[in-house]
Amino acid sequence: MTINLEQATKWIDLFVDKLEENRSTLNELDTAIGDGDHGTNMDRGAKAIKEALAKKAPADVSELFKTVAFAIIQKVGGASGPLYGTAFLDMSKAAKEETDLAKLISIGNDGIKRRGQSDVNMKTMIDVWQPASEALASGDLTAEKVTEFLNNTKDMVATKGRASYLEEKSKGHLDPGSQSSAYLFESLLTAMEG
Amino acid sequence: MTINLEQATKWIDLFVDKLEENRSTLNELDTAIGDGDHGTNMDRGAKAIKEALAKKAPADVSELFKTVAFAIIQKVGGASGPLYGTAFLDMSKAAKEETDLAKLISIGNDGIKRRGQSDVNMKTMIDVWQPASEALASGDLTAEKVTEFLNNTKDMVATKGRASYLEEKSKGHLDPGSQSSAYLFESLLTAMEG
Amino acid sequence: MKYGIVILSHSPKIAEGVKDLISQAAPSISITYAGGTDENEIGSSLEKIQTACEQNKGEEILAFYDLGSSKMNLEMYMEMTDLTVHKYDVALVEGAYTAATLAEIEAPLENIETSLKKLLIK
Amino acid sequence: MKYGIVILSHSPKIAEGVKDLISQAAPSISITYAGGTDENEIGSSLEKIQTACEQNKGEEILAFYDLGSSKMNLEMYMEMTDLTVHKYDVALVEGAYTAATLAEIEAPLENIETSLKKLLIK
Ligand SMILES: Nc1ncnc2c1ncn2[C@@H]1O[C@H](COP(=O)(O)OP(=O)(O)O)[C@@H](O)[C@H]1O
Ligand SMILES: Nc1ncnc2c1ncn2[C@@H]1O[C@H](COP(=O)(O)OP(=O)(O)O)[C@@H](O)[C@H]1O
Ligand SMILES: [Mg+2]
Ligand SMILES: [Mg+2]
Ligand SMILES: [Mg+2]
Ligand SMILES: [Mg+2]
Repeated sequence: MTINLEQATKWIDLFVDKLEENRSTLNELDTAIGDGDHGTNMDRGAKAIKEALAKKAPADVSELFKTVAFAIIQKVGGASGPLYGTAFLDMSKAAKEETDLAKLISIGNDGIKRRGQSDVNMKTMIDVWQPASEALASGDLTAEKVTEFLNNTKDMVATKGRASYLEEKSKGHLDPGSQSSAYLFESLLTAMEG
Repeated sequence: MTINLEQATKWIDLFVDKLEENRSTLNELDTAIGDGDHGTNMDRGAKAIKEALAKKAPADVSELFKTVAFAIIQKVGGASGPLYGTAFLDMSKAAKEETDLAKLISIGNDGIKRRGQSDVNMKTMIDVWQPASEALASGDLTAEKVTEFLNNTKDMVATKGRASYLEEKSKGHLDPGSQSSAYLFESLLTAMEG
Repeated sequence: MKYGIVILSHSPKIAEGVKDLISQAAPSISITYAGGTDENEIGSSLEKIQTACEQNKGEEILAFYDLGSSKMNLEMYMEMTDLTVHKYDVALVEGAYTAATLAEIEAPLENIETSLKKLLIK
Repeated sequence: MKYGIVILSHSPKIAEGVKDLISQAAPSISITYAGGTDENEIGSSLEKIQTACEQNKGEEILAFYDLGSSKMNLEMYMEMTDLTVHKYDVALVEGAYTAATLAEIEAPLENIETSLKKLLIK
């Protein structure tokens, strides 16, 4: 499955809306096992993306991703800034040649892993990105699966990010970055549907 | 040799004068291997001692040492504060029963070692206090010896205090706290002479 | 509250900044600080340490410091006070953050200290 | 000047305070800092990191940070810049103090790094 500018634009628009709507949910999740700002951070990013896209409509998918990356990098202010930022920057570079959605997401996932020096099972957004990327590759990503990936983070013990300071006690809570990533993939599914 | 209130008062007066006179010398020594404030710190202590003694004349040696200790502890602001402060506080406690000068100095020296978790050969004031205390015990402390103890710190490698960050490079400089301690013992010798 | 946190730094700004930083992860923990000399210059002040410990609302205090003279003043204070003060020879910012995070979820002292052991550098 | 020092902290006050503290021991070293978000809240800012590195007068930069996201932003910057930036996974305050003290006496990088190894905690 390939992604075009229209789909990608819709994807980002939906994601931005979800971030704005769920600001307090994300903050609450981050209060339990972090510093309580993931919603505020992503909301700041969302507003910056909107503003940047309103200023200049991107000519192609690569440019769109670059605009998203820069807005996030500049405005988010938390760990999720360089993480989502690197994902979109790497996807932007790849999108110059590549249009396959699963490949692009996989490249974004690799970017997060590089930036965060992290991998699956560390109770981070990787635990949504990586299985979502794999499901996209095999053509069977669904909203239910995204929710499942997200819910899997609940029983994990964090070994990266702020939640890792809590060690065993990080169990029993959803990872906030996985929740925002779930919004990202839910938005993607909706955008690709039609 | 015992010390009485008159001698002890003279000792402290002379020490305070020397600290005020040599403020910039001490700062310069501390600039080479520390943060450049040992003169300023001790000068602040000196002024606080003067003020406290002017406010209330101590009734005995123990009270005098306590006044000195509190002034130093409250006003010095650097490592030398708790170090000299502990020395004088411990000497104050001991002076309630003890009048032997060598014993008192030895108790002060132990106080510095406890507070600084330090010992001889670490390029600290201990390298003046300890040999001075020993020489007092054997009755042969002289101004020349004090200078010798001080000069011995020059070739030492610091393993305590800020100078220890310089490791090998701390060699070739006098230890500032040993210089102020040299003033202390020179003042003591003068006070005990007459 | 079982544990309160006291931050000691030679710099008033560092002390206050550490409080700001760790408060985010531990909004319900009592965090007090002593930064700089009485004149708010770089240095340390026994009086400020005393005030910070006395004003802290924790039943026991977990204390973090930057350099040697803060440590010595803290130890001097510990010899003088009846309060229970635990002193940690760990990285100031990182140690205080770790302890605050764990104290916030009411982790037992044993767990807090196990985590702090990895940050021992002094 | 061979080495300059850059301090990255989530807190603007910590960043500035570390500069104050280490400047005393290293008055001739260029020390710049990036503290907090663009709005000076707790967080980190790639733009501030960039400015701090660009304004630093050292030929090479020794960089110190507090928590994960400062590190990630720093690494992101390192991928983008032509400047030589050395990043140290050590205690922020104590590491920066150690490096500043040694840089002040023009110690070679090898010596500075040997001393910093003892402060590795990240
Ligand atoms: N090293 C890492 N690798 C991957 N993801 C990470 C890493 N560190 C943090 N995260 C993700 O970032 C989220 C937190 O983001 P946010 O709250 O905005 O940043 P901060 O922790 O700086 O306040 C976490 O829930 C987690 O999903
Ligand atoms: N652990 C220690 N034990 C004994 N003496 C010490 C110790 N640390 C520092 N000193 C002494 O203190 C002196 C420095 O005092 P000062 O400059 O006033 O304090 P600071 O180092 O906090 O600026 C050193 O020259 C040394 O003699
Ligand atoms: Mg957060
Ligand atoms: Mg944050
Ligand atoms: Mg000094
Ligand atoms: Mg000092």
